[in-house]
Amino acid sequence: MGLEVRDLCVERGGVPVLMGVSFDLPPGKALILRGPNGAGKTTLLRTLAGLQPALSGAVTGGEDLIAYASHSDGLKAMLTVSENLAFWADVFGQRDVTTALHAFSLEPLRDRLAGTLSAGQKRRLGLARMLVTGRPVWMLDEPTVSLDKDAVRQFATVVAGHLASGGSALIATHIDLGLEAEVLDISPLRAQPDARAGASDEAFL
Amino acid sequence: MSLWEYANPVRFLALSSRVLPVFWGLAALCLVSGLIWGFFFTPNADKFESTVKIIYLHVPSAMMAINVWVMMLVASLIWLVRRHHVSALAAKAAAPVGVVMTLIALFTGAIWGQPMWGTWWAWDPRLTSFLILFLFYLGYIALWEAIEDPDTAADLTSVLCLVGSVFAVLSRYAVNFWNQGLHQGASLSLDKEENVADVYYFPLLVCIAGFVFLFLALVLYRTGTEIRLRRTRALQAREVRA
Amino acid sequence: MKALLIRDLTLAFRAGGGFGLGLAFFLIVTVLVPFGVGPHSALLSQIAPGILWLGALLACLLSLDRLLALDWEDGTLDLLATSPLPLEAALSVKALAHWLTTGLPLVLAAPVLGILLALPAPGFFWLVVSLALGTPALSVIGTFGAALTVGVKRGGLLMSLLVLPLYVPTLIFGAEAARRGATGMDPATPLLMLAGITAGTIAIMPFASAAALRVNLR
Amino acid sequence: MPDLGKYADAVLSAYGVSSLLLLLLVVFTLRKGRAARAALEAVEKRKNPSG
Repeated sequence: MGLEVRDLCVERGGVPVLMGVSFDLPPGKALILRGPNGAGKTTLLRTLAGLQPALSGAVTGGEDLIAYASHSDGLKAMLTVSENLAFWADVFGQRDVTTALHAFSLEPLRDRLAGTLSAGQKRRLGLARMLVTGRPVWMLDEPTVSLDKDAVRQFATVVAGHLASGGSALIATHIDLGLEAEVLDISPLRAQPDARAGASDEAFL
Repeated sequence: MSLWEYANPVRFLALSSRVLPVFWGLAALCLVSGLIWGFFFTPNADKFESTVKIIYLHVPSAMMAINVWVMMLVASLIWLVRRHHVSALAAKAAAPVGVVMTLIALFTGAIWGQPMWGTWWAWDPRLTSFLILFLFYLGYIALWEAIEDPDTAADLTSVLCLVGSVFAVLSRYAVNFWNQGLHQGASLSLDKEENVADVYYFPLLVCIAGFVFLFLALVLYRTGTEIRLRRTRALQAREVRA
Repeated sequence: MKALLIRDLTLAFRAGGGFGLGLAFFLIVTVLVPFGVGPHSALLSQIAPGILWLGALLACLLSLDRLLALDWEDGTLDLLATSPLPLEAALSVKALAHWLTTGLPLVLAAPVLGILLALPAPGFFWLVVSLALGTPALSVIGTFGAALTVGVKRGGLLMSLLVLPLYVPTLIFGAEAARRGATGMDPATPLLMLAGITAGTIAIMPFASAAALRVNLR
Repeated sequence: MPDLGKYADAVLSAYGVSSLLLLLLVVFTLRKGRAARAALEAVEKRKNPSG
């Protein structure tokens, strides 16, 4: 079981970006994606989350199990913190939001409108959303942006708890979360400019 | 060697550079001879007097206005199903030709309507349908222009073309229901009785052939242009990554 | 699905949600018409059904650019697309929310504005019926336009250009039904056509909208 | 020149407007085509300086 990625090739704007991406993400494990800006971390995560098709390769064990968190949190400024969470909980067929509120110490803010939160608080709320999805495979794109030290530690604790309960996480980040996790550096997987991988633009080369 | 081989952009360019001169030549030949024949050597009609000569522009352009859209619909479907770039780019290349054909049909219709019906414009079902078709063309072109990523643009415009076709047909029926018009019946039909007299019929056929060849030449050439622009873009994208 | 509907309705009613803007626009357009064409009730009562239909259509159009653009900007659409909710269902629900916050108030306000335009007495009933039957189609078609242009910056004008031609059949049958009702003719045929268009668009357009949105999310 | 009678204006303007529109279409098509060719050649030259 777990997520298996074999020889995946992803494209962006008709050009292959990464080739030959292979890794396993068994339950209880975390994998950290590293690579310079523009290397294709976001593209890889979006492909794995099913937002865009891969050029080739296979992803197994991820169907309806992936919860994805992009750069933006999908929060509505005119809904309160608990309303925002309750909405996403309901969409994913869950009920309980108190655990998620507690995990990111959002209880004192629960009745504040999300629009009045600071950037860090918003981010915490966005990450708390992962807890109400009830899905085992987390995919997080730069989750620690605008978090302070305490919040980063809090986040690491939440991820550790998620792993301990049999979940897994794929995290694109530059900072050290203090998690026991394998690291996948994607910079060597970067597609060559003249690579032929079936990307849309190649018909014109 | 199947027809789909020409869906490869490079092969398409090679083929089109060979047949383009032929199409340009046929277009010029048919248009010039048909229009001269029609303009100088056909008699005035009883009811229409000399305005009957407008038929050589009005009927072919009106036919093309619709046929170009149908061609775009087919090309869009091919792109959505088989994802051949040439198909999507051909649809993009055809749209402005369709706009000009629709404009000519509308203009010549208005100029013809003035002496015949005593008005430049009437909300006759056919005129109205063409006006709506014109709006569909404009929307389609505007969507192509607005979206940067070419594949996204191709997908979205194809979906728009499909949906637009359904609504264009619906509009046609709606407009018919809304106002029964002044327009005479079809000028060309398989039913001989309804047809225009032979003396107008043959030059008209030549003019229609001319419009068809002109359309083919324009679309082939414009598709080639789109392919070159796409290739330039693709090469530049690789340059940036190199 | 219920959660999405409730959320969209809540957002519409909260500050900045834009509820009532469409209604106000409808009111203003109707009030401006007599200034444009003159105050003679004979003329006004003749054009009232058409003006009211056109005003309702424009008011619907006006509120469409908020339908998906806000959810696009804050990333909600990305997250919704990866949720268990099918995109087709999500877009149908959003179209329903749009109708409830824009179309339905227009239907209810139309008779009041009918008085301003000297709508003949038998016309009120048919105006409301035709608007009630037709405005859902406006919302569903509009959702398609919004899905097509969601990735375009300042796509509001482009969306109008795309959506307005698609509104033609609905407008023709809707206004025709209202006009026939107002002049004492039998409005059954256009009403049936209108109902057919609405049913057809509700059944089919969500798939086209979802296809367009998926392309934009790539 | 054929006798166009009282509708000469209508017929001539129909022909005039139509030819003008077609001519403009062809001219713009050719101009855009030339520009695209030139742009592509520039990029290809950069890619393979030898030819």
